[in-house]
Amino acid sequence: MRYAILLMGAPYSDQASHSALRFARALLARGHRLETVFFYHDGVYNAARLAAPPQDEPHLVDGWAALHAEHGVTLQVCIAAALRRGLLDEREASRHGKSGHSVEAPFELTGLGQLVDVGLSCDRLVTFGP
Amino acid sequence: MRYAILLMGAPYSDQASHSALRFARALLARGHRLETVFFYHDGVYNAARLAAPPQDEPHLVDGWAALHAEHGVTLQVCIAAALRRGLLDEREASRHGKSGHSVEAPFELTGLGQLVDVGLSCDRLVTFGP
Amino acid sequence: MSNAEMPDGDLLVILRHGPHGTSWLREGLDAALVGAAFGRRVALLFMGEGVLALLDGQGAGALGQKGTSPTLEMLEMYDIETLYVEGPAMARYGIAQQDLLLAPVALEDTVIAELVERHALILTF
Amino acid sequence: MSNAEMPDGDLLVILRHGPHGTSWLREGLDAALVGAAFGRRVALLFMGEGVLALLDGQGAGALGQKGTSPTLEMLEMYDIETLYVEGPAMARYGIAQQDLLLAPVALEDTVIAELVERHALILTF
Amino acid sequence: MKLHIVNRAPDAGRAVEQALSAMAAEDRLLLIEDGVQGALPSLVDEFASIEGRLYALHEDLEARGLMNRHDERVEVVDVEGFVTLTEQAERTLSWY
Amino acid sequence: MKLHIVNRAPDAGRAVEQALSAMAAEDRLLLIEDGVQGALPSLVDEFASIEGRLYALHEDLEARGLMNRHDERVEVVDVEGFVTLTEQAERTLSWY
Repeated sequence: MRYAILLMGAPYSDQASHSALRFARALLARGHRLETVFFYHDGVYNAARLAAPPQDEPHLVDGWAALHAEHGVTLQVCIAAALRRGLLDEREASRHGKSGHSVEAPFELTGLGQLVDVGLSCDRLVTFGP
Repeated sequence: MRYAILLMGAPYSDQASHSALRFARALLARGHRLETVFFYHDGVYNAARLAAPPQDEPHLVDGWAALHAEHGVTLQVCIAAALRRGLLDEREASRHGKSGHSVEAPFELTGLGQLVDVGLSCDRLVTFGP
Repeated sequence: MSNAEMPDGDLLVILRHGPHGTSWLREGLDAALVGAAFGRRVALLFMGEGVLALLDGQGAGALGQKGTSPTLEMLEMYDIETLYVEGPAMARYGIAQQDLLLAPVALEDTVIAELVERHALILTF
Repeated sequence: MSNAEMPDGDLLVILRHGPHGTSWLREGLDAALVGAAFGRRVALLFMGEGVLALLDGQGAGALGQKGTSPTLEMLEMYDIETLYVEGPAMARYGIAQQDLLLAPVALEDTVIAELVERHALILTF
Repeated sequence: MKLHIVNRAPDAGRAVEQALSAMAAEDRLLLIEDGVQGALPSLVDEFASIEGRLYALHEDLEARGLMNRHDERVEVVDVEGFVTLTEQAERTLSWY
Repeated sequence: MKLHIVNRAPDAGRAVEQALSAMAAEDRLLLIEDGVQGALPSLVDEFASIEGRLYALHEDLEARGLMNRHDERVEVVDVEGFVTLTEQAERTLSWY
């Protein structure tokens, strides 16, 4: 089956990101395809490239990137939710006249329309709220 | 009187940051002194230097910086809560081998001990939770 | 309301938060507007605390934060005209139909399950 | 428990969340440990859902997230020995004293206000 | 006297119950943000035990269209009044 | 058949009530994260109307020390079982 995940919780603040990542691993192990993880609301904070959690805690940002590298899962971040919260890739940073960036590949900033599309085109959308 | 504020809500996700900033302005207008705003839990996201909210919405990061510039309020961000969440100043970024930074002056990364100190030394500590 | 009166649709957005206190209501409405702009048939259900989103007389926040009332007024322009509100929640908050913006259809709990059944995608905010 | 038995202290940390689901419990405990490390007299009150923090037999999260049990075991080392738990919350969750780590004193609602009164700084998590 | 501040909606958790259980006889309670929903006549009975010591923030009532819908037993204060309440209280506690 | 997922503690809001009110006769409910607190015998009566269709996630019970304290009317599934539940349901709804 083709799955998508909607994640709306901040990493390290509540368990949603852990649950979503574990669920993603389990559905892939079961032979399903995970098309997209869509990050919305505080879920966009999962794309913070500078995250530096203690070494004895899971590194969630890297966890998502590994999912992309190993299984081609697209990591789509709602651009409107991200800009407000200070999560900009190089293109948006330059467009807003700021130096530096806080989001990088494989995370991609994208419109909310992608969420509706992916939700309607995949067989299953599973939401992890905060 | 000498006040301190503890802020634990993310900007743009809930009203806590708006409430805290408005309360800060009101107590200063009344002639009190605001020593410190301490950012903990998701409140640390208020220090995200790249925040780019829509132009018709209040810019909270700039709002805090203005409070510092006009009234000398120190803006202290819990370092442990911030590192996990990808909020690093230049020093921490270099210490963690990362290029770029997401926090800058007047926000300062500091230990949680400061919260207890300021809470016990000021006349009033007012907490704004998410 | 009987089954026959409830149209099938693509997207049902369930709004469970009031205005101003959190960004849930705004972000849920944004999802609905985007869905409609992309040509999907969208319905809204205001549930629990979400019924307060419909109260007339709302304003901007004290620091000038935009509220969600202006967005509600845009729903019709986006062809989002299928609006439901949870009846028991109206009673809980002491709100009557004449207190509400727009003209949502009040539903009992038992009908909400049917409404959910009739949409391909449900997003809860 | 009478007034005379409750010592005055510098910092009362009120913990109202269970383990694992959110970071509130860990962040509240961190504040308590830091206060104690700086020489403050610290007391903890486990309130509401927070009583679940004290349950024995907890483990790590499924992705290897650290729980808070190891932190609780460090409290004594930091000289945090004044532990209270909300009695009515224990009843609500069906928890008895023998289910609990450490040995917190169970308080009734009416005594919580007195406890609050006797501390210079109160932080709620 | 202490000031308790509740910013959560009555239906969003146990903040109100916990605040009430920690209040001493002379303490005051201020509703802000979504907490002002508690000032609605249909919900205000929850605060019967602290009548005369219940406040709600004007700006937050107004933004939500609740300014003329709140129960008359709730004293409405603006943000300056909020500051005054914190001056008068030795300490504040926030329940969220 | 739909799968409803609740991750909030019973005392953290109205997620449980809202999920129950949106459930059709054959729908299932899975408790995850702090939602598994609802599997405690003292709280499980809230779910009486869906007996036989109530699940809780093993990993989340275990991390909280609830694995041998949950009510026997709750069916415990691990994360693979969670995936299976989503396969069997046409759609999932999350209440948080």
